[in-house]
Amino acid sequence: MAQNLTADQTPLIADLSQPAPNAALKDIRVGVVTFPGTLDDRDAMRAVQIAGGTAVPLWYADEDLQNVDAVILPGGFSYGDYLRAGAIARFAPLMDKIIDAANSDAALPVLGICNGFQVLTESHLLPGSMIKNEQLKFLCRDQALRIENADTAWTGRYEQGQTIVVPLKNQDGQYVADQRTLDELEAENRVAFRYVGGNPNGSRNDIAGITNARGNVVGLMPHPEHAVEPGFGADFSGSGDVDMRHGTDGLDIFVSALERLTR
Amino acid sequence: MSETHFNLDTVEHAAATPNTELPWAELGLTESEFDRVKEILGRRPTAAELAMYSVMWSEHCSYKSTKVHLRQFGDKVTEEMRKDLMVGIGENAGVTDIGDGWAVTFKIESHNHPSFVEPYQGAATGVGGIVRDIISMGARPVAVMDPLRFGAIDHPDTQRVVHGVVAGVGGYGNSLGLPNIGGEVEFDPCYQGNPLVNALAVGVMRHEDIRLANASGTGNKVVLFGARTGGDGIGGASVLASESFDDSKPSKRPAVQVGDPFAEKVLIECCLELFKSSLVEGIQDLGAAGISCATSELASNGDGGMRVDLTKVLLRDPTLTPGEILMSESQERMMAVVTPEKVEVFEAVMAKWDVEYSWIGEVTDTGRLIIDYQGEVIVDVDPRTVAHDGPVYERPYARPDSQDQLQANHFTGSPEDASRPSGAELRQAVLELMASPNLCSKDWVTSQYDRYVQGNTAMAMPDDAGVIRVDQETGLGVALSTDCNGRYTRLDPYAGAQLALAQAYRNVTTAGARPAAVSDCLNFGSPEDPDIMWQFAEAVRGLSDGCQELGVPVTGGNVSLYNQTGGVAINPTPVVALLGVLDDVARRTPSGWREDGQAIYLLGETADELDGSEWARVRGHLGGQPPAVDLKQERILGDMLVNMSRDGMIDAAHDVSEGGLAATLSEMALRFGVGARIGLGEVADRDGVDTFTLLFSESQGRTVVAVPRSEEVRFKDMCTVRNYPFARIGVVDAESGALDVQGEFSVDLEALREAHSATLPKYFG
Amino acid sequence: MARIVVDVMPKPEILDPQGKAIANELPRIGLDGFSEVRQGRRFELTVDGEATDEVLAQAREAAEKLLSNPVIEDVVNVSVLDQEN
Amino acid sequence: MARIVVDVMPKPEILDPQGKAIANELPRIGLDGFSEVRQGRRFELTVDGEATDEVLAQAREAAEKLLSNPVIEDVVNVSVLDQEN
Ligand SMILES: Nc1ncnc2c1ncn2[C@@H]1O[C@H](COP(=O)(O)OP(=O)(O)O)[C@@H](O)[C@H]1O
Ligand SMILES: [Mg+2]
Repeated sequence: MAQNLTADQTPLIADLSQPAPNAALKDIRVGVVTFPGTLDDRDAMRAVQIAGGTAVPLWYADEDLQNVDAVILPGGFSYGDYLRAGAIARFAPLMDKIIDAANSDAALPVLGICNGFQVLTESHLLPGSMIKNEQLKFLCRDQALRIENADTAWTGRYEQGQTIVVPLKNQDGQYVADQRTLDELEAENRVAFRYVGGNPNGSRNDIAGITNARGNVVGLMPHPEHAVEPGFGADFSGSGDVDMRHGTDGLDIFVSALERLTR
Repeated sequence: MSETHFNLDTVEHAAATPNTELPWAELGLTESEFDRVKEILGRRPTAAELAMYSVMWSEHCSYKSTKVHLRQFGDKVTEEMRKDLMVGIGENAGVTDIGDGWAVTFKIESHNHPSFVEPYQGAATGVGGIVRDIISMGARPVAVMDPLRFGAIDHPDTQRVVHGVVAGVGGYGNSLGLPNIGGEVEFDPCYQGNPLVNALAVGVMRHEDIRLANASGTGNKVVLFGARTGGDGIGGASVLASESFDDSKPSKRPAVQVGDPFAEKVLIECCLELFKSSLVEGIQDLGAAGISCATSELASNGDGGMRVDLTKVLLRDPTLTPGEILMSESQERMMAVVTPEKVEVFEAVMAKWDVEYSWIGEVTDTGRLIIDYQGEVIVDVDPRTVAHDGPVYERPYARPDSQDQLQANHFTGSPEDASRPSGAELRQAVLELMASPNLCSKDWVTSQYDRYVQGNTAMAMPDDAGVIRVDQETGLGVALSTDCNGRYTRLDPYAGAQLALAQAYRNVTTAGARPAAVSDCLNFGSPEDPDIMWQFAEAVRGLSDGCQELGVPVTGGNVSLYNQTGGVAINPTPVVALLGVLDDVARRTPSGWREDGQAIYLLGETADELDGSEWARVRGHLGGQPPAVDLKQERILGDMLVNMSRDGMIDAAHDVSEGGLAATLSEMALRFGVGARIGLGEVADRDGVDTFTLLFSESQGRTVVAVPRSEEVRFKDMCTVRNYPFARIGVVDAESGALDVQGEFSVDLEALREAHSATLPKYFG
Repeated sequence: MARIVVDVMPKPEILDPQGKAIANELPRIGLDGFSEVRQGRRFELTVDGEATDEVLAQAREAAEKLLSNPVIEDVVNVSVLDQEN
Repeated sequence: MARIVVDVMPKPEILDPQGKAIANELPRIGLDGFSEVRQGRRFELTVDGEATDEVLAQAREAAEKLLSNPVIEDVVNVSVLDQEN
């Protein structure tokens, strides 16, 4: 039996006909991991394609990273988030490979979005953890973020201090860490994204996303993959433009990694 | 478990012991129904057979009180309506052809009672159940919606229900990765003990992927997969205790079903993989009546019979009796028919997704459904008699005398209508209305739902319809709206049902979509009450006539009866879900204006129609006649809106419904936070009404649109050609930050938004 | 100061998806000694004074009324955890 | 058959939004005796045989590796709940 989810398994993803912004990016292979209960995997693959790269579906139970150049752990509710978000997914065989590759000299770029971020903290690739939102409810809204570190593998295309708007949607999104860790993150400029215009969930220091020291592993609670396509993105954008679902501020996250890898 | 645990009531034993007392009454059968079972079988039923007949012949599964009326949905289908209908009423969900080889299936269902008992789980499993219906058609589910109705907003119990239901809908739908693209929230004391939790799911597939629930092909294997079977939904101490042989007390059976959305998400992906590799011949979800329903329907729809060994069913609770196994409503289960040569591949898919399964039987050519347990035959029936030939009742119905009195009690001139605001007072009136529980922003609810997942949501709340892209290459997609105004239906069930249909039709066309199909969820009180039965009969007649008039078929739905507490029924609430098609979802029309200087037009005319209105509700009045509905006009309006959207003549459109023009203008301004200057004098003169009436009357057939300057000529031409009333009532004013009704009042958007959005957080935190 | 502990578990006959997910995972990380797992909640309530009978009665009431959902859960324990003088 | 209980609580220095919400709600239903509430998790692990030392060691490992996240939680108890012979 096929071990991988294939992109054509879903009737909803057709080939994207738009020409890629940069043809060289097409050769970059970005793996997107599916755990049982992952939800935004197809969306993350679509984002990679729209950014111009090649998306490679990866199945959690495999042990082969298929020579991908970068990995995305997408959002969702792996294993229902029943124990703690990301707690069970981190034991997947593929996670060992990803952890090794991320820590290797090659420094595989890894992006964890939402549940993927939670998997990264449970795996100790990133410090801290996520607890229930302050208001104890699932929250879905367009969220403004400030790019605090434009030097990571996933943020190179942004300007330092730039504001972007991407959808936020989660239940356990409150970032917590002990004071020493927080101080360290701040001192080392490892807070990559910060909530602006109101902290949606009580996260310490308004933290929306962080990076590891080398800048290859990034975790982000909001969903850049849902702000990549005009007509299906956020209602707002960081530049202040308003047009229904035309916000595509998240696209540069994916282009950043692809461009970094072509260098 | 020892083999002697149960006093197995076998078919042989039943034949030999005709006089055994059976708990048919406790199981909800009437004496004549029980006699009919005996007549069909030619003997008394076994305990297991009794369990099957009793659940399958229940109102919920057999539609015994409503069948005679629901027939009209089929009878009134014209050639035009049949054109795109691929699967109609009777299957798990109807299927509509939307072109390019794509098909869409959608259905709406109720989970009212369980959601009152345990709001979170009731709502969650409601979503889970309707999604399984969609999967069982062979489709990938792509969105959900949730029309909800609660008791009075300030009643002490409402908070419990609202919190639980909203968290449950979100908890389950969000975890499945299904965007929530719309619904309704209404508060009314009539729903205090009977909240309505309706759930809709929509799925898409290629034409060739349609699957049906039938068991064909002698020798094919029957498999049950997904969650294990527990005592869920059997309730209390089981009345099937008589099955139990030992003298230990029957174990507790949980009446409450607990949902496992993770299991269902895995089940969805697993089923889609089965479909993709064509591994199943027939498939059926397990919902109400569990295995009883799945086996009898599969067998009844197939060409032969079925033999099942109940001992093979994987159990969560090993103490279940065979009758209980047949009745259990454990969630997240599916049953499928697989050819022998595909068994191995089927098992590999199960292994990949870690889904438990057991082969429980096979398709036979006997025409009988035979169920074994521990080597003995405990069920031997003609499956049709269980699944399809249940009792049918022609319940008496009659228009209650009190209806005349109700209809004579008009708002205009009533004590509640003592003082009508005018001029500057209208500002406060608008703020009050927009802050009222039923017109306030539903953001507190909808922000708990994921509307982004899957990346195909082109429009969702707070716009008029949810819009989902189906084909990424062409932009082909669907729009959906669910609507009902139970107050209108209370005043006149025939007209009320048509008003619900008209509103859904208007919402979908306002979004720019061509109407294609209807699903409905008919929530009513007790069918044994002739007054209620009359409401039901009238509503079905109204809806079926209306669908014929508008040329859209009803493809499926659900009936929920006995929604009453202490003998008082809810307002009749026939929720209508309308599906429309957009050739390119990029053309959908948002409900708010954005561009400075665009002209604002009102389509349609306004009469003094305040009976049943939101204004009357805020004033505490319900009586009179609902607004007049003219479906011919609605059809013209809808057709114009679809064409205008396609040809780029309008940039924004929002229909006029509850709350009247006041609500429409307020919502359009708030959508993107852009103000407008409005002048109502001319229209008021044209229609012969005062400003108050123009703002708050709920006359039908109206929509407000924003027209780019360059399109005004074409726009007016189209209205003129179709002879549809239109009037220019204002202009978008981006600078002002206010809704300025000139010569009357002005309200800045800040204050309007504050009033509109504060209500739900105030009550619910 | 004293602390009272309240333990709440899903009723035995009620499906516990959480427990099920954990039970499935344990053998995968090499811990195969368990046949079933149920997940419930533990509350620790702090009182400023002593854990008197009255306080315990309050805790019991809290357990029934707020901390558990009697439709699907049982309060399996209300007791004094520790006491400081 | 035996059951082992594992109790996990949020670390004292970590904010506990659920506990806080409960602490706020208690006085509203007339229960004002408590100054703080913390919400944690209780797991009941069933073993088919006896609760041997080895089984307890497995439970302790499960508690540390899977049932708790050391960054935010403490395992406050692993013990035998009951034993049937
Ligand atoms: N329970 C709900 N779930 C999802 N969306 C909802 C719900 N209730 C209301 N909405 C959305 O909020 C918006 C306003 O609702 P409503 O006033 O009922 O719309 P309309 O009058 O156009 O039918 C719509 O987009 C509707 O779909
Ligand atoms: Mg509308």
